[in-house]
Amino acid sequence: GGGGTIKVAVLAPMSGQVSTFGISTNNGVQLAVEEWNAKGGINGKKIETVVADSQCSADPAVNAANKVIQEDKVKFIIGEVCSSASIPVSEIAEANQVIQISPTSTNPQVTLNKDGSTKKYVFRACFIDPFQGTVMAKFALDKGYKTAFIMFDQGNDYVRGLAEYFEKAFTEAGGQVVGKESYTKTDTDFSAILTKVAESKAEVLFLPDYYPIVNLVGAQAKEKGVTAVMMGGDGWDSADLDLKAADGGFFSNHYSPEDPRPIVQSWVANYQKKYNAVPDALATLGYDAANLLFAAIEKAGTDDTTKVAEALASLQYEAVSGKITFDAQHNPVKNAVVLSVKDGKVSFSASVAP
Amino acid sequence: MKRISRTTLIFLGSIVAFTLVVQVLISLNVLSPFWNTILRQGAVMAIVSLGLNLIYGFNGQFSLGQWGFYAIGAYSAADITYRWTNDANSNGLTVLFFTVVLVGAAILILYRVFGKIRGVDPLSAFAIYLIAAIGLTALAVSIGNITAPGVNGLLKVLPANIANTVVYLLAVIIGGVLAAEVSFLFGLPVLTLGSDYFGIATLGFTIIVKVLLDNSDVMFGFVEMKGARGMIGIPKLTSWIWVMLFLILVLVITRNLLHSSYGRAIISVREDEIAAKAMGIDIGHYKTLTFVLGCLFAGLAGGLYAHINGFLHPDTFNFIKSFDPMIIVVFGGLGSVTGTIFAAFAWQLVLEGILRSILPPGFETWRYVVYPLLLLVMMLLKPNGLFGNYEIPYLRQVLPPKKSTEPKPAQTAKESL
Amino acid sequence: MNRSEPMSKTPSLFESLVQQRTLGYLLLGLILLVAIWRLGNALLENPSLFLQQVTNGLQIGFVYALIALGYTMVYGIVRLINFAHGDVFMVGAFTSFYAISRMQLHLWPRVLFPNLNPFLGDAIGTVTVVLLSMVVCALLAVTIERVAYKPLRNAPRISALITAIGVSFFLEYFGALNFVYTANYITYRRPFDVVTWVIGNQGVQVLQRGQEVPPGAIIFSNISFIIIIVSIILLVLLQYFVKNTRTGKAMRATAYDRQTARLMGVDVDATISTTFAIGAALAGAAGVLYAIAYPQVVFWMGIIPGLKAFVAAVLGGIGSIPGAVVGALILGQAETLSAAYISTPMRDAIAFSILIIVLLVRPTGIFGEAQREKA
Amino acid sequence: MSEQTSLQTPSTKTNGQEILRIEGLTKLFGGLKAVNNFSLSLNKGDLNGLIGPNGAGKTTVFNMITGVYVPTAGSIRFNGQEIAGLEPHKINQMGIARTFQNIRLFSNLTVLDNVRIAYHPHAGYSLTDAIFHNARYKENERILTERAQEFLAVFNLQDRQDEIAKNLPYGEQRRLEIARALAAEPKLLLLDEPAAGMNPAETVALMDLIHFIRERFDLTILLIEHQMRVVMGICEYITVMDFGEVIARGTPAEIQANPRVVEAYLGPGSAALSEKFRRKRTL
Amino acid sequence: MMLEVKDLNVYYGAIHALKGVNFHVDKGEIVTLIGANGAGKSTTLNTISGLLRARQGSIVFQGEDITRTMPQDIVRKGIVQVPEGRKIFATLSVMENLEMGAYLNKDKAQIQRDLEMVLDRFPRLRERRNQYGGTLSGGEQQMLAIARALMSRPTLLLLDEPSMGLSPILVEQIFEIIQDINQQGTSILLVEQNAQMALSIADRGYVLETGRVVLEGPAQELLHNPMVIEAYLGGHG
Ligand SMILES: Nc1ncnc2c1ncn2[C@@H]1O[C@H](COP(=O)(O)OP(=O)(O)OP(=O)(O)O)[C@@H](O)[C@H]1O
Ligand SMILES: Nc1ncnc2c1ncn2[C@@H]1O[C@H](COP(=O)(O)OP(=O)(O)OP(=O)(O)O)[C@@H](O)[C@H]1O
Ligand SMILES: CC(C)C[C@H](N)C(=O)O
Ligand SMILES: [Mg+2]
Ligand SMILES: [Mg+2]
Repeated sequence: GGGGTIKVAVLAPMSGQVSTFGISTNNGVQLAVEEWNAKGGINGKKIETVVADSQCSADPAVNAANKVIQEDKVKFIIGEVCSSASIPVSEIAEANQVIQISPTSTNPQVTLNKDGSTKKYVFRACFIDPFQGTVMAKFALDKGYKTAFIMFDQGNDYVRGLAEYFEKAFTEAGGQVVGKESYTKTDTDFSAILTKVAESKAEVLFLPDYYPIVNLVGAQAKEKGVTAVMMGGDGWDSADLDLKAADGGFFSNHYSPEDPRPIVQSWVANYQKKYNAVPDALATLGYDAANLLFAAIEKAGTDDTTKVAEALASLQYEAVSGKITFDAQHNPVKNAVVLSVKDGKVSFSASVAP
Repeated sequence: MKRISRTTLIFLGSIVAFTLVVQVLISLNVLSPFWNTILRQGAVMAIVSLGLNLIYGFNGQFSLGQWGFYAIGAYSAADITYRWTNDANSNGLTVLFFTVVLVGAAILILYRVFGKIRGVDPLSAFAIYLIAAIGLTALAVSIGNITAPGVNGLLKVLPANIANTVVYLLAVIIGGVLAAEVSFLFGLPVLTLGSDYFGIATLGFTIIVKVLLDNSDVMFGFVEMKGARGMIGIPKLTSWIWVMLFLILVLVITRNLLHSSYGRAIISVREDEIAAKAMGIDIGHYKTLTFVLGCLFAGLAGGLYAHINGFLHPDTFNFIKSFDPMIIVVFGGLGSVTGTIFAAFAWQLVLEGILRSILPPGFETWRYVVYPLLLLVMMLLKPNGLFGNYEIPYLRQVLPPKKSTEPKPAQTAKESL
Repeated sequence: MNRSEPMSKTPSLFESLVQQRTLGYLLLGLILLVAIWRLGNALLENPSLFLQQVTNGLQIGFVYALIALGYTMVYGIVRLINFAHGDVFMVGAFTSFYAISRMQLHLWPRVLFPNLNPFLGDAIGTVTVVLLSMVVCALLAVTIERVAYKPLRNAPRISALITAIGVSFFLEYFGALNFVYTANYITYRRPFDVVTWVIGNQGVQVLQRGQEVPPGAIIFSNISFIIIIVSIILLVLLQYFVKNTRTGKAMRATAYDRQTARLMGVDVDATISTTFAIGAALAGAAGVLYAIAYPQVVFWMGIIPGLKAFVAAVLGGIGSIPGAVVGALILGQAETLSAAYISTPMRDAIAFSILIIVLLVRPTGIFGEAQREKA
Repeated sequence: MSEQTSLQTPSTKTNGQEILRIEGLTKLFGGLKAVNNFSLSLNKGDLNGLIGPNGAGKTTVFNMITGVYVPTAGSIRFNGQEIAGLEPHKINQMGIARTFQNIRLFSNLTVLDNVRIAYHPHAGYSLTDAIFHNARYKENERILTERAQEFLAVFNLQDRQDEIAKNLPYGEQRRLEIARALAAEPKLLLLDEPAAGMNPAETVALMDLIHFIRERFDLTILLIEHQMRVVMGICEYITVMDFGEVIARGTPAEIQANPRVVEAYLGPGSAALSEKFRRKRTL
Repeated sequence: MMLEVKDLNVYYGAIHALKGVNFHVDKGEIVTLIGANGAGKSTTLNTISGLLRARQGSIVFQGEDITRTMPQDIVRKGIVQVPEGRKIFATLSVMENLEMGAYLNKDKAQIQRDLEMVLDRFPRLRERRNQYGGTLSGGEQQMLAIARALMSRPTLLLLDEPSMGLSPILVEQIFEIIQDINQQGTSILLVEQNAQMALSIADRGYVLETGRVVLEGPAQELLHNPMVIEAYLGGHG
């Protein structure tokens, strides 16, 4: 070691549909970078970041990944945020032996090869959707809801996967899925589907999409006479979630800022000082992912990606979102929380262990 | 007596030289993979746009369907090579091969038969073609699946990279032919529509193809295409040399066709349909011919494109992008082959290359602010495109010398006229 | 269509089959039959649900109608498919977004006349916002027309089309810049609260929060009501304008032959600008109504409604005003019903298949006039 | 109905072989009977005229003969074969060519290409030959071009072959249109107001030209014209239409003397065209 | 003097179509411009009516310079053109075409009277009043074109080849109508290929050749001018 820099790429949706995801994630990463650089960098090397706007979708993410690898000669990628972008990026990372650690991509496919084996160079800092889906299914049943209607975007790996896992867990635990409808990401008029939801008299409307769709659907649902409780996943977590439209809903998430653990509270305080906002899960996991990566590089003592990958796989790390160890599929084993939206506020509702 | 003319030699010589020089630069890593990709995509764009220039520039049919056929070529070729490289299975190849052959044969035979009947209604003919095509496709699927293991074995005998190349080339060609056959079926009834309506129907086609691709996994069982999530894992086999070979092939075909009586017939349809009909030109036939040929080019280009990035996404085939070849053709000059090729490369280099690399990060959006302004200025300054209808000598129709020997007086009418 | 065949040898069955249109119509008829069967079943199974879906379709259909009119009018007069029209619609939505969220313009009646009936106050406030958007869009469209299209009046038609595509890109991506309205999805604040009425056997009553809709009842919101009423008023005004005013006649004359219209004393440039302005104003109104109904705005939001409206205009016969409305209503139903009873992800494919089928049967759209050209 | 004069043309040509026979031809546009029960017969080598007031249906008859319109009823036999309802290109290939009332050239193409396009059905090589530019292509392309140049020479346009058609002066455009029609190697030529827009000098030259091509190419010609100088000057036999129906047939002399024709078409002034114009008559 | 055209130069891009044309029309006159195809007759009329812009020269109408006036204002001042090739609004009915002629007139009652007047003059148009303009025959369209121009109550009527493609009887009738219109006080500038007819009803005439006036004089004189006879009257037949 000694001297030089370590270049790390951040692939995140800095603009477009889910820009708060990218901005929060990047904020988290930058805070971690500052802290490490303040400490003198990793093994004496300063960290430098390249931020690319990969827009939460496959095409730009692939372009961005190719660009940072080919042009910027980056060996470490933090990102993408969204599973549907992380999956194609992971192919490129794996083929180029570049380490990719996604902060929040929860779809199982991200770290898996087609044959089910684990991608050597790909990791994530979050739990996965089979867990998240089960959490929400149990939560719904615990609240006494027996019937659910599922709406999902079949073109989004995350949404589609989470819907599937929820359905499986919900029906296995005795619930009944009374309707399932898919839509596409550019849809704005959901009246036809919502009319069906109202007609189905489902108690839960499970909508595991990102916040813009939740805002739209929520605003139209009332108008169409939907009385079901809306539920979803970590895609809801955004400062731009329309609290009026999502009122009465619940969603699973990676952490709650109300968590009294000191590591959480000091993180929230630090973040607030710098960015003047309460960190959401994306910022937190961006921070965690960066820390995981840097710790592994430090542990490996080199920026050789094969070594770093090995170091990561065996790393134990106390992160803000929980204590992290990777399982065989490079997925951390962590708790989930359920948050509720009520009267213009998002608040902690429950915590669920795997 | 095979004598190749001087202009042909100069032209082919320089294009081959260009190809080789670029190849050397690539091999020496002077041209980074980034620019290599842009050049290859430029060549692909040139092929798509040449096809469109035939259809729109020379035959006058305002088609926005080029992108849909491009998508068909891309996905079908990708499916063949994907199955071969990922699953070591050639059933994609065999099924599509037999589909293309059987449907193609049926189209040719039926076309002959219909040609003999007076006053065939295009819509009714379409119904018959469609039934035949569906039946034969079903047949091809079973033949293909039966023969696949045999073909697998055959291909395994070859060294891996040769087998891959063979499958790749067949895939590209089959993709092209498939696009051409679909364009025949679609074009048959739709080409009877008036110009703008034809444009709109073809735009509809592009959108329908995109929606079908969005649903390819859920509705149609092509799990490997992954629908709206994007197809990954396609082998990246399209090299600079391959695209250029295809481009040269397409170019020579276009040029030779245009410089023949058939080419003039095609152009006469653009000029005045009623007059063309009255001069004995079967305008329906030439519209179909041109449309199918143009779409064949689009399909070939699609197959080439699929193997550049190894990644296909239905959003690439979004209708908004279907204007790109139209913009290129107009930008280069309608009815100028030279212009189209130049414009395709220039467009790709500027929009994807230069604008991307000169804009600082965070300013990506500016690309699409600058680009339309360039387009606007360009259209205001040169409404007929960069090249108008100029052609370089090889592509220009070299007229035979005027027979300006003094006209035989007995055969000429009054001089006063 | 079918060619009469006086005095030729009797054709074989196959020959006469392909000479007639019947076989083709049979194919199309089959498709239609499947659709009717499907919808008929749905209607019989649950009539109120079906009716509810029809009202959903009506709402979006009227929005499309307002946009479609701009396409149809502009196409009629300058033969230009004005691809930037959808983006003008977007600007309309954004204008109202700023007016409502930033300037609270919709509250002016309440502020100035605190004693005013709140319902009336909201109505006047909303209308003000709609009018503002209409004016902004009209000005924008006239500017676009003057800068980008007018210089190309005598250039090949395709040049203007390419320019239109350029203008469309520009409006979108300029809007996407961070100092304009960013590339983000922005939640839109409705200028009034949603009120939903239940229309059932107990008459009409307001639906309370959390209350279930009684079976067999239909619900109807103030949003649908406003969209439908505003659209119908604007459509009637427009139809009157084009048919009965001098400017309307000047538009039709200019549409056919600009030079000759000039010889009649028509100010062609002004007429064309007026046409653009009216079309854009309608799109602006549509933009506001659309944003109220689907409360989110983003820079590319005009693309898809623009495309749909364009399809509607063609479906109805581009150039025809009643055609645009009928086409839009058909498209609205096609979309909603296919989302409701066939498949949501496939609905665009279905809408476009309908378009192509209609064109095959009526090559110039439902109300389109065949080209009258003599050989 | 009109007094159906005998259908048979008392042809001045001797062989008297019938080339075109139209019977009961009718065309409806919506409710309008543009052509009603029209009949006509042409013998090989005839040079006949079709005249009648504006809107009588003359152009419509041409459009039906050439397949641009499908007749509502009636039969058109060309060399004994029924052609009513055939596609225009097939009719052209059978040997009927025409010019248009408003010139319809391929206006952005060269003069030579205009003629070569009309020659296309006789190109003599296949699409494959074209794509490979093989020997057969080269040979036939040369022949085709030479033929086209010959046609141009006949019309004294050989020096204009590289010019873009729309840049030609009006008179030359009219001639080019006839040259193009002839390149299809027709047996029957239909001319729709060939002298329209020509001045008297040009008109006279045109009349000579029509005579000349009839002999040279062994043509049968039917022409529509409003300039009596032309019609009376070169047509051997004339059919007069009004309101879609035949109102008279006969030689130019007979037609000029026919009161019905004078009333409907020629007008009382026709007898002395240059006579001082009389004022004040109501329409 | 009603209309005076001085040193008119008009270009189409690089093509110099009018090269210093001079002529005038007096009140109540019929003046004819004759000349071969492409001589520049239509160009002259289109420049007067404002459709084309002169690069040099001036056009003065009733003492007012209208060289740079917009077409609609020229119509308002009373110059109305019947364009070459009729230019009927094909997608408008016969009645609507006529109403377009009265576009600048806002007096409904007067429009109604004018309508009756022109329909009386052209009974054929009355028969076809609801037919689309585009489906009329050539002669019917010519009548409609003149009728439409009359609807705007011109003081100076510009006629571009009104006899083109018309049957002999119609040619006669059209020329009668022209004379008639003239007698009711409208000055007329008539462009014709049919020099014979044109000169026989005109007061004065000008001969245009390749963008220049090469000959002018009283109509009767021109009718007997050997050069005119040779070139434009078919060597007298
Ligand atoms: N496509 C059409 N649709 C409707 N009516 C038509 C059409 N074509 C022609 N007509 C009508 O048919 C009648 C005959 O027209 P046609 O053009 O044959 O006349 P014509 O004898 O050639 O007259 P002209 O000498 O003026 O050219 C006219 O009344 C015309 O209005
Ligand atoms: N739009 C145009 N673009 C270029 N050149 C033109 C245009 N219109 C006319 N010209 C040219 O201008 C000259 C005068 O044309 P113009 O139409 O005035 O002739 P004209 O005397 O009316 O002839 P005609 O008897 O054929 O109507 C011709 O050489 C013509 O080719
Ligand atoms: C930010 C998160 C909502 C991303 C989501 N978990 C995904 O996998 O796509
Ligand atoms: Mg005619
Ligand atoms: Mg003229």
